[in-house]
Amino acid sequence: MWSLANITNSIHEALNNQFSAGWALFFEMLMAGIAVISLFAILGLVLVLMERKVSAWMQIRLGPNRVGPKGMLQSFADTLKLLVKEGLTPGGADKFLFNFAPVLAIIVAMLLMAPIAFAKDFQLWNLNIGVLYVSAISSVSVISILMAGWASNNKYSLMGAMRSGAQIVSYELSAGLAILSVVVLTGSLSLNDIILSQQNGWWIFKGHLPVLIAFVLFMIAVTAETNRAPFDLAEAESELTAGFHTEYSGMKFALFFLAEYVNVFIVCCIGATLFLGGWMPFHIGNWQQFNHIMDYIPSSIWFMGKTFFLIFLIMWFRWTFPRLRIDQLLTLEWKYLLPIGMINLLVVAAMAIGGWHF
Amino acid sequence: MTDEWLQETLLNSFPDLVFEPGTEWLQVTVQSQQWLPLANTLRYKADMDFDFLFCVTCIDWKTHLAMVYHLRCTTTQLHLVVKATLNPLNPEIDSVTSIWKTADFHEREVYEMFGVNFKGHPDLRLLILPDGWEGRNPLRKDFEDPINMIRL
Amino acid sequence: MFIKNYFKEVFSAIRSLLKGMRRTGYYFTHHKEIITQQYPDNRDTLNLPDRFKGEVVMPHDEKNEHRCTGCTACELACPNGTIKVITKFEINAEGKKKKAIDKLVYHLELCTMCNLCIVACPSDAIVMAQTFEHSVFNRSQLTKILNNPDSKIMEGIE
Amino acid sequence: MFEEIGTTTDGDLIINVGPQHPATHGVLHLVITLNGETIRKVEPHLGYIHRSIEKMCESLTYRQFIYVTSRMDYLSSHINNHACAMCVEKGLQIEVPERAKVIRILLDELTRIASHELWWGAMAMDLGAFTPFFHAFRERESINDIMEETCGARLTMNFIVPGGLMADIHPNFQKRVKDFIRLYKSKFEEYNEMVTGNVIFRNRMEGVGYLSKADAISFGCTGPTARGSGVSCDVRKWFPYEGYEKIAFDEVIETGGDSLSRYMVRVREMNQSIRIIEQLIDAIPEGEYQAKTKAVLKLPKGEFYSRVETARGEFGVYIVSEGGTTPYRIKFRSPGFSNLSALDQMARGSKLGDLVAMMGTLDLVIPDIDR
Repeated sequence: MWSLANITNSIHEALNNQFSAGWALFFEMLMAGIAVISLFAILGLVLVLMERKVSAWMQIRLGPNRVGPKGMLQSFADTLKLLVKEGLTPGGADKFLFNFAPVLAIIVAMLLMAPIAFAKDFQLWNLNIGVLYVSAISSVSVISILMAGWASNNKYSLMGAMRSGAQIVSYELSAGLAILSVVVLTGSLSLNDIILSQQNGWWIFKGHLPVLIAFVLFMIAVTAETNRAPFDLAEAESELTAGFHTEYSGMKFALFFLAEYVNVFIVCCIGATLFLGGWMPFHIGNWQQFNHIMDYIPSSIWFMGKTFFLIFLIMWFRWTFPRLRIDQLLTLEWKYLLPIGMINLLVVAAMAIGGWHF
Repeated sequence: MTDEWLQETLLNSFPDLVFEPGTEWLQVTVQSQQWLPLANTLRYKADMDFDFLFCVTCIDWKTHLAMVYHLRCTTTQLHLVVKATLNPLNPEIDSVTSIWKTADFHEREVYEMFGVNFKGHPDLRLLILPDGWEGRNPLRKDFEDPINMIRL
Repeated sequence: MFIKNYFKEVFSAIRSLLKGMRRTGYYFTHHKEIITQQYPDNRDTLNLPDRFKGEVVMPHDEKNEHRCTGCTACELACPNGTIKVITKFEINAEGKKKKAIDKLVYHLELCTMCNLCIVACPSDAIVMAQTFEHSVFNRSQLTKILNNPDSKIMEGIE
Repeated sequence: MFEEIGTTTDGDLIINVGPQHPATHGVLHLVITLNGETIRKVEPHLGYIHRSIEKMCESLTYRQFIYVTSRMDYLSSHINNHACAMCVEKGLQIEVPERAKVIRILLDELTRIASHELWWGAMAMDLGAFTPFFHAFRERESINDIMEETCGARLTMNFIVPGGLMADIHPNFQKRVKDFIRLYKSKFEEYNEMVTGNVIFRNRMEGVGYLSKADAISFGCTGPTARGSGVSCDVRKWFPYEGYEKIAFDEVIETGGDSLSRYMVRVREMNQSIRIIEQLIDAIPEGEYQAKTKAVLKLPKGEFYSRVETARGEFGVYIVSEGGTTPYRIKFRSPGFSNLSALDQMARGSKLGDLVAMMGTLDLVIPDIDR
């Protein structure tokens, strides 16, 4: 199997030969940091362009097509515009919190990158409690939103933040239950183990209907958790103008914007890892010939393909559905998703004990 | 239920009413003090039931102001136009907000545009004109805006 | 019964959502349905209907003659004071004094394209042009004089 | 109005929605008292684009004042012009030629569909679905193209003059209208799939913004707003003008009184308008498009009231004439003004998100309210 481990290992060895162990670790961390930041920049550009194109085509429009070939450089132009814009701070705002909130949003998004395996043996931190880590850290993002809403000294922002708080706290439960069903089947919290357990088929195919239901629940819950339509109540353009980031402009706004897209990317990474096998190629049981052909496609392409498919799904939701109302949003979670998720988890647990999955 | 029947019935209870002949809809002029009792009769008296007040306005005749109420009954589709003459210096008439809720906005509009004081209106404030607008009433004939007036 | 209704509700809800997604998915894959007009690029092929009310112009023939008698019917018909007719007296071949227009001033910035002046004109001297790109850098450029310099009235127009 | 303090003594939050707000479709200013997410009170502040058209019209002649009314309810500008022309014709007792009448109705109904299309898109957008807006504009644009070809303008047509029309219809008119009907019918299913049948949409609309029949009448609501509450008030049915009595169409009435009923009335009304157009498009009588009128119109002394059914409700023109060339006093009874006054009653006790849905179903056009 084709692997990126050779490259990372050779870098590791070269650094260890050159420097002492401490310095080598420092340089490795530096490189990882640079890699994550540049991934952020690329993701921002690509996802914004993708969203604009997807929305345009669904809305029988052309979308950006002026800047660069087929409008590919449109997001660069947007970024440039946001960079040169003045970042205003409203008069009555709590200056420290107001300026810190977008940074916190980005930090949370960055932290979430750590345990994700982007390809075979290509992972920043092979954490043995990866799943727990992800669901713990992703809850912190609500703090940045609350912080932004409170510090803006704007009623719309405050209402948006409050809505977002209620929403994220509730939907964490469904997302957690959906993730748990895969954890129960695998018996491990490590993302790496979960991927390896899908060697002979992805969970979404192996796990029968219960895992499919868990997958649907997961997608709904993460759409809500990332404040995307139809659950974009925190921003609710027609009600709250722009919700928690009403008062933000320039680069501070861009950071929120970027954090939103990166969060979407990360939750789709998790979804792809848990249900669609991460970087694992499409394998059918023990059919060796077929599995070998699939292995020729690099693992990073498998991973990105799955992730972007899920991102497209989320964008598809956004450009099709109207927004829910706040009480309906909570009703959906507590009356529908949570009971379904709980019963589903029981079924999955029974399935795991009985070994009824493939 | 014809205009003649309406005219007769109204004259029975309000002998002071003056009916104008030869108009599309029955037109009646009422003393401003009698407007509220008349309105109550028109709205609540059986067979009459003028429940739809579709137009409230005022006309500045320079010598006097005239309130004009267009009424319709949504069951018989009978129309009635009620006019009330007001003194231009201190125009006052009873509010009919309690009878027709639509009068709320319409009377506020007339209040600011013509300066008519509606007695018993629950919330007689400026609706269209900006806060702090004083005195002059834009739709009166003597109003002149030196800045924005278009004259041909 | 309750359970049955619950599931029926959930399934019909999901079905209605999928219907909507099918429709947007259809448009996502069928780019022929796109209706965007790429405006500044398609200037050459852009056909405005001949009745389009763009601005008031006064057509002149090749001899630099127009049909305006200076009767001010358009000025009177205009609701905004957009048109101003400035007349002068000309002495014609027979030595008679005759009224003619000096300038027909047209304020495009005031015009609402209501077409009343065109309807009012008894000699069809002014028409609506199909231009629509009226933006200029200076407001004074919107005040136009419709008759060409040194233009004359056509023979036989009274 | 602009107090520093944003709360009442009860601790309720006071929020200014508008005059610059994405959901108000213009410069409507609502001062909302909120308790959490629940609305306690809605208080409209108007006048941000008040141009005092009634005062302006007092200095315009009877030919000139018609164009101004296009600027009131700009989405049904043709219908507004129609009402004004009818009022002048009533005063002068001009008999409008049959051909002009039929063309007027055709253009009226096209305008109504165009207005409802825009409303449909904007309504979906208020609820957070952006895509239907563009799909609605596809159909609306083809109506605008028809208007542009015949009337010379896309929005503020000013195609009607007292006594008939400014010009005859364009030779392509009938063909293009038939093309439009085909397009509309092929796309109508999409409206159901994307918005009307959507479970989120239905849940947002059902039982929200209830307006009882008695309240609808008392607040002077007209048009789809009142018909959604079960009030039969279509001017075209009750007081037919220009030959509506000869045309077969149904007055759309829903009895729910909630936002969904008002929504359904409008959507079904589009189909009725298509039905009217289909009946008339091949039956435009030959003849003059304009009656002979004097160059200077002078209305006799008296008062004249005429009304039409615009896309938003009953639009009335009340002219008081002193016998001169200009009206002495003119009053426009705009449907939006009365419909808006019912908003407070509807909104109390519902959620902030519902307010947007209610404003959407009232189909407010702010210049129509402010005049």
